[in-house]
Amino acid sequence: MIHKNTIQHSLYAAAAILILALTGIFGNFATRTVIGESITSSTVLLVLAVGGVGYFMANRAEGLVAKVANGLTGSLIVSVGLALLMLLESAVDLTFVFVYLKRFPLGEELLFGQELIPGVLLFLAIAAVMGVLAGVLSCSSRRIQNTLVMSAAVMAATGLLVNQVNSVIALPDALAVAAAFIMGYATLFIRITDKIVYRMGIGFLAGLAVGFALGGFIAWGWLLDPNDLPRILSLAVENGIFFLVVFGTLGAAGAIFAVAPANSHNGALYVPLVLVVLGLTNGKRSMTPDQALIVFVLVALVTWFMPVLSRRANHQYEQLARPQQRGTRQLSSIFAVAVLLVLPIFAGQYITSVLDLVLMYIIMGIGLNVMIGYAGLLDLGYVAAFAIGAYTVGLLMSPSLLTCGGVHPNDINPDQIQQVCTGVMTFWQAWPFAILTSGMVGVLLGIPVLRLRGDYLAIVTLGFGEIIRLLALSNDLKPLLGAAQGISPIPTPLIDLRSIGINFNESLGNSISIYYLFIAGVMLAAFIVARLASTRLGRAWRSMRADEDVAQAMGIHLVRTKLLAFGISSAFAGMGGAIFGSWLQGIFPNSFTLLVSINVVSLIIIGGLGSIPGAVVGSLILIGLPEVLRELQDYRLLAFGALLVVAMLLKPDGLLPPPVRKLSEMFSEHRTKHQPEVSHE
Amino acid sequence: MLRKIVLVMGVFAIAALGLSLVSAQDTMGSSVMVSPDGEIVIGVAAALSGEGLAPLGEDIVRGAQLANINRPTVKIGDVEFAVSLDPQDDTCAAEGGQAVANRYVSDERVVAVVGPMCSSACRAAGPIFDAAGYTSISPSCTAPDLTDGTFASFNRVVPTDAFQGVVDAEFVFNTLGITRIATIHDGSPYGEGLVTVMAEAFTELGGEVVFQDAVNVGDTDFRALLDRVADADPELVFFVGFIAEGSRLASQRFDAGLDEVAFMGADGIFSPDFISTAGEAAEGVYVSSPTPSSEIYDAFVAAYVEEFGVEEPSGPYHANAADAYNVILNAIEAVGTVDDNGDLVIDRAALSEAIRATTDYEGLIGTITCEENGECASAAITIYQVMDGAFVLASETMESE
Amino acid sequence: MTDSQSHDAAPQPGTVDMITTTLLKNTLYNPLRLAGGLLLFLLVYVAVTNIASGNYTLEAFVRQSITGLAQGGIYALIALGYTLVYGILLMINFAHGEVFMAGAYVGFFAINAMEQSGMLADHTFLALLITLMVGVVASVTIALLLERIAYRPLRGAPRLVPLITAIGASITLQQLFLRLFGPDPRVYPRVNLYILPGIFRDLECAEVSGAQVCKGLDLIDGLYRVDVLGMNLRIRPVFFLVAFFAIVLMIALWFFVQRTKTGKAMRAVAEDKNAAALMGINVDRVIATTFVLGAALAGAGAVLFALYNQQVTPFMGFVPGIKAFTAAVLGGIGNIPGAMLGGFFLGIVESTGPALLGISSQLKDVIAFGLLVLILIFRPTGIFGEVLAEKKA
Amino acid sequence: MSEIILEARRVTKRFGGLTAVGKMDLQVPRGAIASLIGPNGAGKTTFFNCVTGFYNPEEGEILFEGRPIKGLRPDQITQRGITRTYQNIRLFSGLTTLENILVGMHTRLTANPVESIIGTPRMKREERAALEEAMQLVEFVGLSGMEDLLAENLPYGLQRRLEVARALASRPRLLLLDEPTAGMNPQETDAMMRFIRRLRDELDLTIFLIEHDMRLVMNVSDQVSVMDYGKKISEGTPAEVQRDPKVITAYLGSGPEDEELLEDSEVAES
Repeated sequence: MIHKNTIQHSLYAAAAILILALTGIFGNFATRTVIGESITSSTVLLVLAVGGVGYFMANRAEGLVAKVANGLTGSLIVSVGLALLMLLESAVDLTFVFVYLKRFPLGEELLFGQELIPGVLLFLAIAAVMGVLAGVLSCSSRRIQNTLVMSAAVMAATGLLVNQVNSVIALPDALAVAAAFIMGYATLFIRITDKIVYRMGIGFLAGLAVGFALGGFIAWGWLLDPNDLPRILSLAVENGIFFLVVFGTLGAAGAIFAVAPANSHNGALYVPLVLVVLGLTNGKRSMTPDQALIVFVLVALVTWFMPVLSRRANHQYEQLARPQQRGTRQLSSIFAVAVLLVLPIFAGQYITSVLDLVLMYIIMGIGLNVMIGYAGLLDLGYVAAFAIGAYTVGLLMSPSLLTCGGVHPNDINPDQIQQVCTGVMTFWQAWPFAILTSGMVGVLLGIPVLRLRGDYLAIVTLGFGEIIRLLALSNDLKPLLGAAQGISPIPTPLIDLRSIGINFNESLGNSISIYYLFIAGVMLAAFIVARLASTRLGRAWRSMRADEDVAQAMGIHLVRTKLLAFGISSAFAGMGGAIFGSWLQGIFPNSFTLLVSINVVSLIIIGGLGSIPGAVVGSLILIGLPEVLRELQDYRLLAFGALLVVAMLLKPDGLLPPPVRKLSEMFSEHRTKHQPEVSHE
Repeated sequence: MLRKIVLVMGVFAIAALGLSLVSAQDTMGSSVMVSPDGEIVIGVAAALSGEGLAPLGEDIVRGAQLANINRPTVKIGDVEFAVSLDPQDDTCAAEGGQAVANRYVSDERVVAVVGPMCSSACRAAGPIFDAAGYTSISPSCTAPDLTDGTFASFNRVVPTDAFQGVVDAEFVFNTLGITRIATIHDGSPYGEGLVTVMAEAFTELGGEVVFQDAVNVGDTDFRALLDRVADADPELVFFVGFIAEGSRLASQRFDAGLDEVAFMGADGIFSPDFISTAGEAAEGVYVSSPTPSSEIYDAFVAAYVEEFGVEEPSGPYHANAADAYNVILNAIEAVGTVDDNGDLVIDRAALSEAIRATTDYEGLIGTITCEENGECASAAITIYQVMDGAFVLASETMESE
Repeated sequence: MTDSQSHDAAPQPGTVDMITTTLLKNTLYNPLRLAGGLLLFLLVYVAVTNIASGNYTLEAFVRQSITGLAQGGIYALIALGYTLVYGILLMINFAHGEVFMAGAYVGFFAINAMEQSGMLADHTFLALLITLMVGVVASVTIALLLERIAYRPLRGAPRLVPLITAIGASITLQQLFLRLFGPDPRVYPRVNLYILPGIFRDLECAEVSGAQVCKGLDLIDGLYRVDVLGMNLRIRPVFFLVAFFAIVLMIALWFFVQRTKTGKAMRAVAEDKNAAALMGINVDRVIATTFVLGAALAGAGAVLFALYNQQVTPFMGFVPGIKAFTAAVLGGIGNIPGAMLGGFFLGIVESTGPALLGISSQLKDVIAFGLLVLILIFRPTGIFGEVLAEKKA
Repeated sequence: MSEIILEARRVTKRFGGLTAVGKMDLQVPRGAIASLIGPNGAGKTTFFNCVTGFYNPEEGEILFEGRPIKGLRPDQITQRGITRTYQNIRLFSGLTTLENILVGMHTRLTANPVESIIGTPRMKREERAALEEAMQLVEFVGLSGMEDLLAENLPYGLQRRLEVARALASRPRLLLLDEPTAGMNPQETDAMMRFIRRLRDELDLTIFLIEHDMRLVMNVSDQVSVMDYGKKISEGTPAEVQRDPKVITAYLGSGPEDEELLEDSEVAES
């Protein structure tokens, strides 16, 4: 009845959990409440450990009884392990070895305030119940399981993040936005036409209706105090037209996504859900039980109906004519871009600064993809080019040996700095130099390692990364690079359009405004790399990665092709580094450690080598997640390492491997589209 | 193609319009409101991870926590408002300082910040706090140029390196009567900065710096470097950095034959961890630190030991952190008003001014009087020497002028 | 068989001549090599001027070389593990530095317990041996777990995938040890192990109840001033012990791989896993053995390292791990004597380089990596790494 | 016969002390199907490698269309008009059928990276034309319907055809085929035989091939050269060669024991 591996695997799991328990993880998270006052992070952890193992074990058996038995076995083995540890802890002083147990004794958390023996028994009983529940849960249909697990997970995650993600959107705003979107979505039942433009129009009208209604209610004072409106709804009072346009657009978006391919449809549907959840928890330091319940129910509803809706949307999409399909795809990506553009206004400085970091790593990921994903050259010293970009901008934008005609700025009378340091550039002048310098240094570093392959290349590039950092840090180059003090301050980029007659003079001085620079950088990088990858040079890179000798025999100039990969890839790192430097308003050599290179390599491999969406996803997971999960404190890096291992074990090709290029389809599509035009010419 | 361009342009136009409208409206809250059942939140930014750094950061957080325990409320008139802390990890690096600052300024409830811990983090956090109208008091950012007027939000209750370096140089030259020294730093902005000041001051006094070099953080074998030091034949080795490298240097110097040469460090290694790690090699090592020796300070340490169940504070900045906390609370009491609803209103600009107007506050580190540029540490540098496994006074506390 | 036809060819130049001319030709006509050669020449020139001007003495060189020897021995011991695993799996076991760290950490708890119980003082040699064994066992356990969990399931995956799991495993292990045992360094006790009182008659002498008793050479903690050839040296016997240990283990390993049945199986697996499996070799077992061997060397090295450096931290493995990998590549990865030589070379260059060139010690890694690049320009597969690397690259 | 397209003069290639190809003389007339046969380890593939620039022979001269090509890099030689296939199929894994062929056109395309990024009309025209031609090649070699399959997922026989298509994509004037029928059954071999003839006749190519299948060699070749121990031992029409006693000894007489070693090292080096 009990699966043959259950006991063995439960023992493995128990061992892993015990090791984690020895790090004091349960006590460490005990003070962080997730829901109300009683459910803390460590409760969640316990449920994950005991119930999760039970669920996992139950899933491999068939039939209720067997599932319950397996679940019970799994949960009990884990909990007995923990119980034994508690007994051991009370008998022997383990704190010399396991220092964190001193501060966070295991028993304090897991005994539920009872004495040792009754507490352990209670603990085991609870574990048994969890095991049985896990068995029962795994007996239900897939859909129920998905819904329950997803809802519980989102609920817990919300509870954890409530304190981090704050003041994003007020509840009335969130509800209004969701309503407009859903109204637009609901227009899919009006079957007048398949033409995407008309669909959009209908959706726009639906959204407009919502806007009108809301505006009316507000104007008559039925809904909210007109003097104390949240950000979006206050537009109704301040700028009615714009308010209506916003709501109409939301409705149009709803109409488009109602017939979009499954992936974008699902993604779009989660947006209003997330907004409402954020609205619910807005301004709270922790989540109350009622809020938790609402979140649970909302997520459950969406998850439950998602498969049906998504199937219908996909079906509708497939029914469309080719040009209409393309239109839908383009429109949905345009809406996505629009969301990206307004995101920082709501997300606030902190989330935006996390996004900035993510975007920076996306730029670098896309760049490094050229090296590793396309050309197959393993580069572990990508940080070198990043640092060069940052330093170039730093040197060119502030008084330095370079910009002051070889005189050290400290030797110049502060009043005369302006006259002497005539070389000081604006960001927009220095940026191209930074990109160019990084690219050129990339080529230069590439030359000596042209003949190296595989891991020899890896260690040499790693060495280059370290060399650049150490040179920047060294006292010997202090007059130029500032040694440990780095270069600061560096001015922020300034957009001054007054010279061309537009009254716009904005300094990109904070995380929100620099976000747009990063977005532009990502788009530029993605555009360039996508173009290159799908044409002659990209094919040359990829063939070189597959088989260098044959690629050469097919007429590919290896030296030129490799150096181009080095140069282009480094240029992107330089581009990111340049923005980084002026974002931080200073450059410190200690920013350029090996960990940067490792992060970039990891994120593109986790995302899927050679895939631009992969770089985005990889960066969100590896850079964004740990940054937001500051709640994990010191466990962040541990989780990061474990994530790398687990992700690779489960998905060796990455989360979003690049799709196979269907060139013949593109070709035939193109032919049908352009045939008449050609004859016309 | 044209249609595509028009569409894209349209979306951008809408987004831009929305942006300008919404952002125009989105002015930073210039004051904080706290309801009677709410809390005044004070951020504490310090390094909570990293080899050799975490103990120092933890020490800062504990200092603030203890101060919070001693003084858990702010009293405005006869209304009391609770104060809570929000500790965050600034990783002792510019990126960390930036992230933490962004974190605090996007949380309107945070009234002021104790920290960040390291000068690079302070430098990165400065512009962000400035823009948001926040104010911060660092217990440990010692880089001299932080108070050169660049940052309106930056204050500190710790003597600058410019002072510590001079005191160290004077101690070595005058008190110890040493004329030849070698300096080593750990490549951190703090280490490099303090060493530079100290070396300059020492040369001015008439001493000679016979050897200057640096170590890489994370390296384990410094014997070759120490061998070069020995060849230069100094009378004292002056190291600025943190515990890990400091204790390795202190231990390995004997292998290089520097037995007779004195070893001196700064506040980065002023921690019992240094003594326990370096063991016998720590004996006789001089350490300069902003930590004073006074009765109220000793009482504070006793409470600290009691509260956190440790043998000794894990770093030198607990007192500075506690003072920073109290200076902030004093300022809140000075400028906070209770409005008709019974809510506490704190005007950020007024708070910032009130902090810089602090005069003659008797803190743990001495009498605190803030200057226009945010320099609040009237405090003093004390030089200790390790004797029989403990820090003992090696000189009178030197007050700044 | 072709000799008979070569009578009409130009007369063959002498071998030595040929080598020098090809070398010259190869260098002069290759701009890269020319640049590399010039740089190398510049380095030598700077070094020579430094020596000539008296800034750098032979005495300093010898002193620094001795510490470099110990550091190099540690690098060599770790590098052997890298090389073994690379030779067989063609993967960079990035977590090998953490395997090293684990040995030192667990060894600490053993030696600490023995110090508490007084065993360290009473039976020093035995206690050290036990510590060494414990360290080795810990490293081996970690390495086996690594292989089983993180590497074996990915054996058929693209080569970058195990590299990422290795990086992940490295971070995980480092952080796990940090969370388990705390961030504060653990400090090995100072150990006095006296040997050969007969030979070293005038060392460590003390009056014991009126009689002069000499304990001999203190192998671990001893520090002696010695005058050799007019040079005033400070000698720590432990440095030589480490170097000696590394050489002995390397030779043992070499014999193991060359002579024993398991060693032959290892070489067979390195050549071709599938063919080896067809020949009845248990590939999994052979690979596990490889990990065990590499980890054992690292564990032994770690305990030695900790005995003379005292401090053990969760981060101690990372930098030596990278250096050791550099050493392995320098020597020609996959090559056992190469790893050894690379380790010693790197250790000595690191400790003598900065002073020799008169630059900051911060730049010692720059010298190390710079030399790596220079050497790879002339020998793209490392010093000894021809056969295997060309075939696998 | 007509003009000589490929000429090797006293080509010698040594590996250490081993002479893999020794003073090889050979001429391939334009428009011919020439075969190079010989026992395993005779140095045939090494000779191919010398012609295509993988190896730089120590001595001798190789002329293509009267111009020396010895010492050129493989890509330069491809540019001159020689391409090849491989004994153990070496397609670009991870690339589709069409992409493999497009890589073959690399030398004939001219768009530089900047043009690619900007997407100039010229570059787009060029890419479109290349794709069109690739589709035609796909059709020519009989891979229709498999354009978007990854090369490594094609069946074995079709992989060989794709390899030929990739080689043809550079519009070579001389095509070197290294054991085009290795691992094929008789039906497939026959198809390949017809295919090779078609290549010559329809595309106006010169074909130079290494082959072990005597039936194929004797059927399609205009000229057969026989190698043994790195040297040419016989040459002529299929009928002449079949009668040459040296050839018979080479094939029947047992070679020295290091024969296999030689073959191994060839595989390893290539």
